[in-house]
Amino acid sequence: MSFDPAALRRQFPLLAGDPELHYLDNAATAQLPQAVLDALVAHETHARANVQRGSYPLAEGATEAYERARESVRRFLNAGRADEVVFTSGTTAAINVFAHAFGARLAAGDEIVITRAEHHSNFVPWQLLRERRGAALRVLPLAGDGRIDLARLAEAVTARCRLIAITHASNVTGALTDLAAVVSAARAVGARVLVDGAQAAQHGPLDVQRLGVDAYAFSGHKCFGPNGVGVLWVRRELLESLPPVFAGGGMVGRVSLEETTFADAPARFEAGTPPIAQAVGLAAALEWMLSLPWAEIRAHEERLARRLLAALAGMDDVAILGPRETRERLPIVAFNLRGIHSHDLTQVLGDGGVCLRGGHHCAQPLHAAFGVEASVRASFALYNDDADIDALIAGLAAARRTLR
Amino acid sequence: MSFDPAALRRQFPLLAGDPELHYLDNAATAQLPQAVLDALVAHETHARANVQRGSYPLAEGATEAYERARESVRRFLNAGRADEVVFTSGTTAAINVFAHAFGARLAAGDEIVITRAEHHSNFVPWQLLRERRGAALRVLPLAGDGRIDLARLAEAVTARCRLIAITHASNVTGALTDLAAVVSAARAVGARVLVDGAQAAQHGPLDVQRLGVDAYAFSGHKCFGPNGVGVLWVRRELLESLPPVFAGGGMVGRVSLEETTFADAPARFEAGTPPIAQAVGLAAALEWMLSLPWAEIRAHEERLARRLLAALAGMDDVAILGPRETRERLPIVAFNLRGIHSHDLTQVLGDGGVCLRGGHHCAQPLHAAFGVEASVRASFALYNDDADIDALIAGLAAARRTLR
Amino acid sequence: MSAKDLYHEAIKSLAAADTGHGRLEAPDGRATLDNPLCGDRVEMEAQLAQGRVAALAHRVKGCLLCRAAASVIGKRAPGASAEEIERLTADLTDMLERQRPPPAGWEELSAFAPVHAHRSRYGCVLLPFKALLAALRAARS
Amino acid sequence: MSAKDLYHEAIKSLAAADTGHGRLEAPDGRATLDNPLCGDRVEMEAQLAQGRVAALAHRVKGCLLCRAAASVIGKRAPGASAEEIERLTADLTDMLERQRPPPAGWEELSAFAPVHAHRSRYGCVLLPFKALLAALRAARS
Ligand SMILES: Cc1ncc(COP(=O)(O)O)c(C=O)c1O
Ligand SMILES: Cc1ncc(COP(=O)(O)O)c(C=O)c1O
Repeated sequence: MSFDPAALRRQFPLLAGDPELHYLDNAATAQLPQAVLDALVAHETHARANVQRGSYPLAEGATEAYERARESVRRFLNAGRADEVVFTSGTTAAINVFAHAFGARLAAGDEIVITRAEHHSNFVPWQLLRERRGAALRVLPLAGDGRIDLARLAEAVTARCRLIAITHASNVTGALTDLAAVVSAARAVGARVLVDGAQAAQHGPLDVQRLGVDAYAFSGHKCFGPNGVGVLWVRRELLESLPPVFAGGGMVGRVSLEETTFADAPARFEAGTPPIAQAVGLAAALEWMLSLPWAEIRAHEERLARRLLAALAGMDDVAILGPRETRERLPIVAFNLRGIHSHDLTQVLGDGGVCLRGGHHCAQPLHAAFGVEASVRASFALYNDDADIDALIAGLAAARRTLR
Repeated sequence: MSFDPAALRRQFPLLAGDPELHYLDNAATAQLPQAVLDALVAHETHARANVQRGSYPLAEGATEAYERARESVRRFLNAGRADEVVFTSGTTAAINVFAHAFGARLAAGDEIVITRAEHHSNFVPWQLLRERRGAALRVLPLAGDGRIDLARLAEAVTARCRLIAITHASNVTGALTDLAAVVSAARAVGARVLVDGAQAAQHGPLDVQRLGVDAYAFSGHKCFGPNGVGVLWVRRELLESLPPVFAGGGMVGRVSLEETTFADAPARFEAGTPPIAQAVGLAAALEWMLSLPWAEIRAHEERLARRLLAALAGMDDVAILGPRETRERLPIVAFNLRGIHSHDLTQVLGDGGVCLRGGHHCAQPLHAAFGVEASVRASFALYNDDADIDALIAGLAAARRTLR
Repeated sequence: MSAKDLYHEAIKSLAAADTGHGRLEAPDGRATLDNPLCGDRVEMEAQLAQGRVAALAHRVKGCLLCRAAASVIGKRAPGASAEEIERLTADLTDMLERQRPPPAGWEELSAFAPVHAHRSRYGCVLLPFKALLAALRAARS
Repeated sequence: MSAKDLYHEAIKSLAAADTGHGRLEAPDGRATLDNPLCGDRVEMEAQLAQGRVAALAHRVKGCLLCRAAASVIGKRAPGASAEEIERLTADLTDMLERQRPPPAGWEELSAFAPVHAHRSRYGCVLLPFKALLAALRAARS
């Protein structure tokens, strides 16, 4: 398959319907292709039923669709087994479930390593765990280039370390994490590695086996799927050992007044009616992604990032957060315009159809490390093109006029 | 508006597309009307963006749609304030969030009253809380008629009682709970009341203020809305006092390495990207429900339940679980056919297009009280009619032939 | 695939025969397994001699498929080794999932071929086999 | 409603004037408030005399709207009672949400009328007022 961003763009009804829209907020949420919308609508109009407990054909069909969705996730992650895939409502829920389940066996003094680059969703759950269980947090700082300072791993990962919870890529700087270094530091002390893949998943299929990590979390809505669904993948042997977090229908064995036994994973972690239609939609999104030519898409996304970085580097009132090169980064670029507040800037840009997010992007510790409160962020997906960058650059000029 | 079940049925694409389908598993999941599907598709094709942190028009629009959805829930529940409405992924998540938040302040020896009629989703979370906090559980038994024995309230609700967690209606017997009695027992000792409204919400708008309860949980998919969204409503003064459960983007104030402050409710309980499109779809479902003539619908549903109950009462190999009259019940009827296992029965019925659920319906303690493992359940919604009952009765005859 | 195909006479008579129903006086191992989806329960007891099933007995609260499967076990398992039961269970799973032929020597299991079309019922057929495996494990440890 | 309408000269000169910026030597009350959505922060200090604002000073890390609002406070709040500030904040909220006229005596606030079309920015305008209210509460207790 050969790759043409304009052809891809036409597959997205929201973008196709508004040629003047320059959607550059993909790190917050990606748009939804027609194929996924069709899968959602088809499910609701032909296959809607509750799963797992029905033996009439409609319910059997819904259950099979739901379990097939698990298999699509397995393929996307190249996980060893589909029963390592837990459906959640999103990355945040996935990380919190893991923090509660894994945390249940921690003792006071056990250590968890996180980093300053984390999204609040992979930061605050560990602070809450610290309060709940008395575990200690060690926070890897940023290096001079704005990447996580992995040179400090050896020092941060002590014999008491039980877990490293780290992002695959920063949702602000776009910097990718060298997970091989993280995994080997963890292995050296017998610790586990949980990866926040919320950003990485949008940019192509993954390989959790090759990465060698123990758990991986991502959201449907950021990789061209529906809202309200996400994935917690956990290596089977670890997943089997974890206790349930939320309880309810579908995750029990036998329930009596005195005591209750729990179902095997993944059911044990899917209390209540799961997001069935959303899982089916996510599967459609992932299958769609699996069909795309990722080498070409990555090259295209990288070219866009490089062009924007170069343009911004040529403006003397712009400060970029983090790395300025495209090596080992996602096409996410955060910056500030001197003397202009990020929300004023995104307001003016939005006026011209250029959709950028301003604020702290749920990464206050990272912003604090850069000495700022907030930034504006342009994040590219496979359907963006040079016209989007043109519009952004024109928008910056307009903002300078309007806001100064 | 005058009420015609056939006209309503035509509004549901799955039912309209298959005239031979007799969908009687509404207690597990209700079907989705075209209006809700349209709202979902419109949102994804014209308004998809992340909420709360964006100031470009698309994001502002998505945020407003999401907050308007909160207002629709408020209207449906007749709650005092929209900011008492927390969006969750479903009833089960809502109850678990409440159990964690409310449970955080319980001390060993504090008591929680639940009942034998609860769905596992309002039973097992309290068992887990018992383990976590050392709280004691008191379980109201069933009375001779299969309803919750509220005559035992006085005995079960002691001065140590902090919470009564009780279902508005059994998902097996259909019996409605006299919440006024529950609320007054709770008030007498200063305890709170959480109601599991998963079943009740399908049968018309509610009035939490008149009910006088403190918290109410329900699911979108059971009241003609999407999967993957639910509601936890909590009286403002109580909600404000509760600590967060899951942490992440959108629910914090200021995050630093040392300490983190939390946003006000409801944001405090909505960590991560919420189910935006699903909340919008749920709002469409609830607005659709609010437009319907409920007195007529209730009379219709009651007539169907009465007819089925009468037909079953005339079969000498049938045992009905719980009350046999339609007073204070939802149109849900669970029963067993002597010598025939519920799953064999639903399999044969399903073959004839009659969709019934077999099994324990996530209510093992209730089934145990009736001395059975499982049952089959017919549950009616507003689009069902006599043809569905005819097909069910014919299916029972066919099952007797096939299975004996 | 209709329910009539599922509930043919062979299945019904296997279930009715209930071969192996009961209790052992002195089992070497026992196991009780639940199907969490429906509350079904299989209790299985076994005696081992030289690594082979010398005697077994089961009590099943379950559907026709589950009872029929237990009945096949009651008829065929005595004399089999634990390894044979393990292989057999894998073969049966393959038969259900991938329409493979029934395991050799256990021809009665071909009665379950139509279950292939009903994934939600695989567990009903497999539960007695899993209970037997668990009982044998218990007997050996 | 375009961003040009939002960022008209009146708003920009209010923000540039930054009236009231600074610190007090001996404030009776102080408060620091954050906007959780963007990390903006307003620090407000106040002195009270006979229930009225005798002096105030603020430091704002925030957007143009937030800084302009703080500047209006710096100009108009001295002399007002805590009750007046409370009523005023409610009136301002009404102006934003329901396009009501600006509160009497605080005509500068009409500069914020175009914010009505941008719900996500209401918080930017209101933050300094909420900080002032919090500082006054602190001063009285
Ligand atoms: C009474 C009752 N409570 C709770 C639930 C759980 O709802 P959900 O599965 O949507 O979380 C259900 C339905 O399954 C129910 O019927
Ligand atoms: C790096 C990272 N982690 C976690 C999240 C949280 O994802 P969600 O909001 O979908 O739960 C996000 C996005 O918001 C993110 O960018």
